[in-house]
Amino acid sequence: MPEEFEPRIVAFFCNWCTYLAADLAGTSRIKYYPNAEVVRVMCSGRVDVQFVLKAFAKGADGVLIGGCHPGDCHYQEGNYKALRRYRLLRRLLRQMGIEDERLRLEWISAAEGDRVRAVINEMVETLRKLGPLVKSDAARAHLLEVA
Amino acid sequence: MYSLKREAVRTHLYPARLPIPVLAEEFYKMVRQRGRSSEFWLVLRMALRSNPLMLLGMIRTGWDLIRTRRLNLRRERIRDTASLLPPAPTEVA
Amino acid sequence: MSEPFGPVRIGVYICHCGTNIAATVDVKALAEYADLLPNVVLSRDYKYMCSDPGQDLIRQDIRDRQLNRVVVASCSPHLHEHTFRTALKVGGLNPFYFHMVNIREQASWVHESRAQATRKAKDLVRAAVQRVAFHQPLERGRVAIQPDVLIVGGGIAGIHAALTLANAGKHVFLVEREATIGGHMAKFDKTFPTLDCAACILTPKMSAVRSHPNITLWTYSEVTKVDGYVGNYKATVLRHPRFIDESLCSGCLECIEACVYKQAKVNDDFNMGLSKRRPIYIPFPQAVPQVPVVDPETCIQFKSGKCKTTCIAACGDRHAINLHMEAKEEQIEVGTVILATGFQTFDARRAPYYGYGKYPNVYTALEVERLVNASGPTAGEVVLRDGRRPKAVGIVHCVGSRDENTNRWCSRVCCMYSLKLAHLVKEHTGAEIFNFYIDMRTPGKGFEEFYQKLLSERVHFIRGRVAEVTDWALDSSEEGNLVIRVEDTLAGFVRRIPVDMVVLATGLEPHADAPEVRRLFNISCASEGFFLERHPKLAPVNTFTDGIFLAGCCQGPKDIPDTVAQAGAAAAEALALIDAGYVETEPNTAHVDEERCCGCKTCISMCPYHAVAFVDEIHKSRVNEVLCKGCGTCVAACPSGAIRQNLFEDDQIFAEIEGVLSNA
Amino acid sequence: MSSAYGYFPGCSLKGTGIAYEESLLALFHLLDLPLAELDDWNCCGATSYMSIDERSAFSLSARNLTLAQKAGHRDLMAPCSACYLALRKTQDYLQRYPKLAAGNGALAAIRAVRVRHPLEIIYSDVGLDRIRKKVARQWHGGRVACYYGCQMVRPYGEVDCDTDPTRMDELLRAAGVSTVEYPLKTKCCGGSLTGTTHEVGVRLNYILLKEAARKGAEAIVTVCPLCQYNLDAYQAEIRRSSKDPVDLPILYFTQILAWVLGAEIESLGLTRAIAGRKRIAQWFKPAEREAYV
Repeated sequence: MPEEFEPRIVAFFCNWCTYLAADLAGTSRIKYYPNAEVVRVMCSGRVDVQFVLKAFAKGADGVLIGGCHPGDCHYQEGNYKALRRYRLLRRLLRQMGIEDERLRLEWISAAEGDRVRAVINEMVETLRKLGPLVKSDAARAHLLEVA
Repeated sequence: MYSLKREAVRTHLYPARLPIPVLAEEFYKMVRQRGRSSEFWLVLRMALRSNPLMLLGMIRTGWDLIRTRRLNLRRERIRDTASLLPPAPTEVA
Repeated sequence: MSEPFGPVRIGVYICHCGTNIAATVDVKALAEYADLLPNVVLSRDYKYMCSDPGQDLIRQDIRDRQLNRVVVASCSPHLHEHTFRTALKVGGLNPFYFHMVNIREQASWVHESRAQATRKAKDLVRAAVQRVAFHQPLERGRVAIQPDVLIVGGGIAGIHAALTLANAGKHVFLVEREATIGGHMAKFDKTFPTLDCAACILTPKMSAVRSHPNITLWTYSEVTKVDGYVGNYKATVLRHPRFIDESLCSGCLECIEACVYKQAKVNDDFNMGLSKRRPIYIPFPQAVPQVPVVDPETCIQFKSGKCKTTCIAACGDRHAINLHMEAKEEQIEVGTVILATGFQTFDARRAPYYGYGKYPNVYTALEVERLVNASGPTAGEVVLRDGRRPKAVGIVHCVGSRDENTNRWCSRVCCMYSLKLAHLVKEHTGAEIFNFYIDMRTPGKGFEEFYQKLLSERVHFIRGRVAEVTDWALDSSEEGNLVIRVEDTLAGFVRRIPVDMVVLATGLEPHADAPEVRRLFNISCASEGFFLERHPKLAPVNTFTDGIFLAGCCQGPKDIPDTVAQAGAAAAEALALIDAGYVETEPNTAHVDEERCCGCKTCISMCPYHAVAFVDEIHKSRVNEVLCKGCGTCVAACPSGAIRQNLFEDDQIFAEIEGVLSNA
Repeated sequence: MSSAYGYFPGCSLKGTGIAYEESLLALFHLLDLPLAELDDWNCCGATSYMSIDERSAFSLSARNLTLAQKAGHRDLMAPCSACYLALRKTQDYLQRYPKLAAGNGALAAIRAVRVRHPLEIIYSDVGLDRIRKKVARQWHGGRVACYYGCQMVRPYGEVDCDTDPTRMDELLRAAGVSTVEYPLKTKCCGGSLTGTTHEVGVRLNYILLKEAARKGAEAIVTVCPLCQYNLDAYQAEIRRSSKDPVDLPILYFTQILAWVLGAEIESLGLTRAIAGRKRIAQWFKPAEREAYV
């Protein structure tokens, strides 16, 4: 059996909730798949559509956006803005033939270290089934010009 | 809990004449073969195999049950006994 | 501090963090790898980068090797970003030419395979190296600190913090939800392990609060709205009507005597419902302020309007009673906030197998605190609800603590207060006392000694979690008693112990409305619901929101000494901010590149702080950097890429994204 | 999708527990709740099977769940506490360890079918109010102790609170029957111990009966054929060994409810009781002039 495909995930975590949750996972020594690389932003609202497209264009098989739970945003409503943008993005990606599962938005509070593990592991396994994004070269090419 | 009991039954790790494992085994056989258990026959087989004297103590209860028409002497079974066998073993923790 | 000329010269530093990182990440390989990356002029690994020699490395290399960018791969930026930025500054480099890589919390501690953890660390370092090349020099802004302090919660924590700050000459607004300050401590009779009377040590501090010129005390009040940021918080306090004017009332309490209710009929919350009060009442004799409250739920005048209002008559020409008083809102501006909102005790009804609420003689510990209290409902007489004196008392530990089905944490105080109650009840009644415990936890000055003392007092200790409290009697000896069924894990069998009184040592848990309070002050909760401190060891009273501090049990269960210590610490942290006079702010604000702004106004609606305004003259948006909190939402929304965010510039993040992926 | 509740009688309801089946059918008929007995259902495996071969024990219940799904039932009702637990447990384990289900394709069924107990069905799907409205006979009997046993409430606590169940009490009170506070309501009846290690089993039942009497109950109401059998069958023996003159009717909650809602006395299998027959005769005779409420 060939070696299992290891997806690459770019994770945009907000500074106040999800990034802290990831730190908590660390201090609690919770183990999870090493496939997600975290890019810290102050707020999930900072995650630009282009960030996501760029990530896919540059070889990510999945993108994870982590923000505070609704009502808990450190900046009051940045996470709602993120949610709106996420919905648009999904449509856009579908048109490019990129499966929904490849983009994920999760609310993870500073207390939910274990949820970081759950979400990342889950996503990695889904993506393993889905296989690499590159398989659709068309999409990649298209992405490159958009991003 | 059950794993302990199973182990005890498997390795006969229990006092002689203890009816509990016998009941379990008889029950297992009966259900495995016929798909249903029939209380009367089950108790009978258990008693005979472990300690027939038990039956004496059971006479009164038995009579009560007959009296109240609660003792079903039919040996129940299901039609599709073939479907009882467990699926092809898969490695299970 | 001027932008160094010439090409980008990056120094990369890999921290071992002892073995915390080195054990899982191959730091040598990582350093060698980093050395080969573009623009990297040197790459080192060192045992503890955050230590002085570690920081010196950076300072020297900046000088000797003309570094103009620095990357440190170590722990979370939340822990040491500031440390290293300062190091750059001291080394003569703009502190924002720095980027930190988190290879501890987010690599070495969360992955098992050395190979994988190292690979991930390489990706992250590569990303940082590419990112930092785009960094710009930035200056920190300064915000003046408003010297006044808001303290929420008037328990022992809030009281102590308030007095500390007030004595340091700062003005304190102390806001308490109940009609009096004092909190839970005011309900206690004695305190462990010294057995000195709680009232004797608390009430003087309470009256000190009342009389202190620097303290504005608002009881019966709640904070309903908080805006602003460190140094400049604007809070709205809702003052519920107590229907008695504090400025006019002399605290003679004659109105209470005069109430038309000759018999008190209302459950007295302060006495845990073990006694009754009138609709006009004062929680307890030493309450601060010494001003009664009218409870509109039960006052006849409010219900029917047909009361003789003898209370008003009794008050006479003071006219302190005003039954038409209305809720009032106060607006205050403070620089810092201390949250001391305390805890609630576990509701014993959530453990039905212990029979609370079903069997009258099952009590909670707090109820028994009132029973043994000399100023309590029975004046210190420990009697059952039917008036009998208990002959055998069972104290069940860990009710709502260390329990998968209710609360998993240890409430820290129950073992000790159970010992205290055991001692007091035995002293008052001479009854046989049985303690049922999982483990005895007596870590504290004089605690273990107190435990030994109890053992010598012939109090019984049975190690085992109680299965149930029942009135099921197996034989005549148990008739009419409560039976405690428990596995005695030391004797190794199940016991049935008949008693006539059961005390449930209920645990401590976060207030039911802790989540709302948390949102109000924009801080986080830990998984069990207590407020989250910035760092469990190094910043135990700080929160992730600057200028907001924690004291007492709202941060986690603790006893009185720890609470007071923490309250002092919180006060000190606040003082440090106030006396510095200003805070430096992160320069991660947004700004508009007016060349590119097309005036579409998309950004305006994005900003919850109204920091982005539209300038009609030039038909372009402009960011007010004082109001901007630096979330970057407007930046992400701007269709023409005209808004940019310091420290999170698009090209910086793009570089980071490419960086993590470029070996794909 | 069939709107009827899938009905899994289990072996006991065809034998010693037949009165349970009779009264259950009567009650569901009165409440217009359609029942469809599962065709060719097999034994749930109970606890004994579990203790020989766990995996095939699961496959037994899995078969029943699959039958239920094939018949298009959303709910599968198991009146016997042991059956209920065996089915529910299988469902739970197969969901948690899908490997177990591999091969017999039961997973789909596991997800599609809800395993339920009649007590909870009547409490949730019918509700106290409709019971109150439907009351047709005044209860002339005495106060009863509601006995829930262990397997129905533990560990899942879905039929009722796992430590302090009250739904049977609520239902009976709604039907005008007064119940006593019974601290042993979730203690074990001994299960098969009365047949295997007789003395142990009987002692458990002695304690249950004695405490019920002490609490002023004149009958015990059960939700499980084995509980009913154990409490019912050995009272004479207990009278002999202990000096206590226990003689309590042991009823099924379905018998009382169906009676109060106006069922024909013949349909309740009351003559199948062993203990307390006199009292049963007094309680369950249609009063001269039926008091309609």
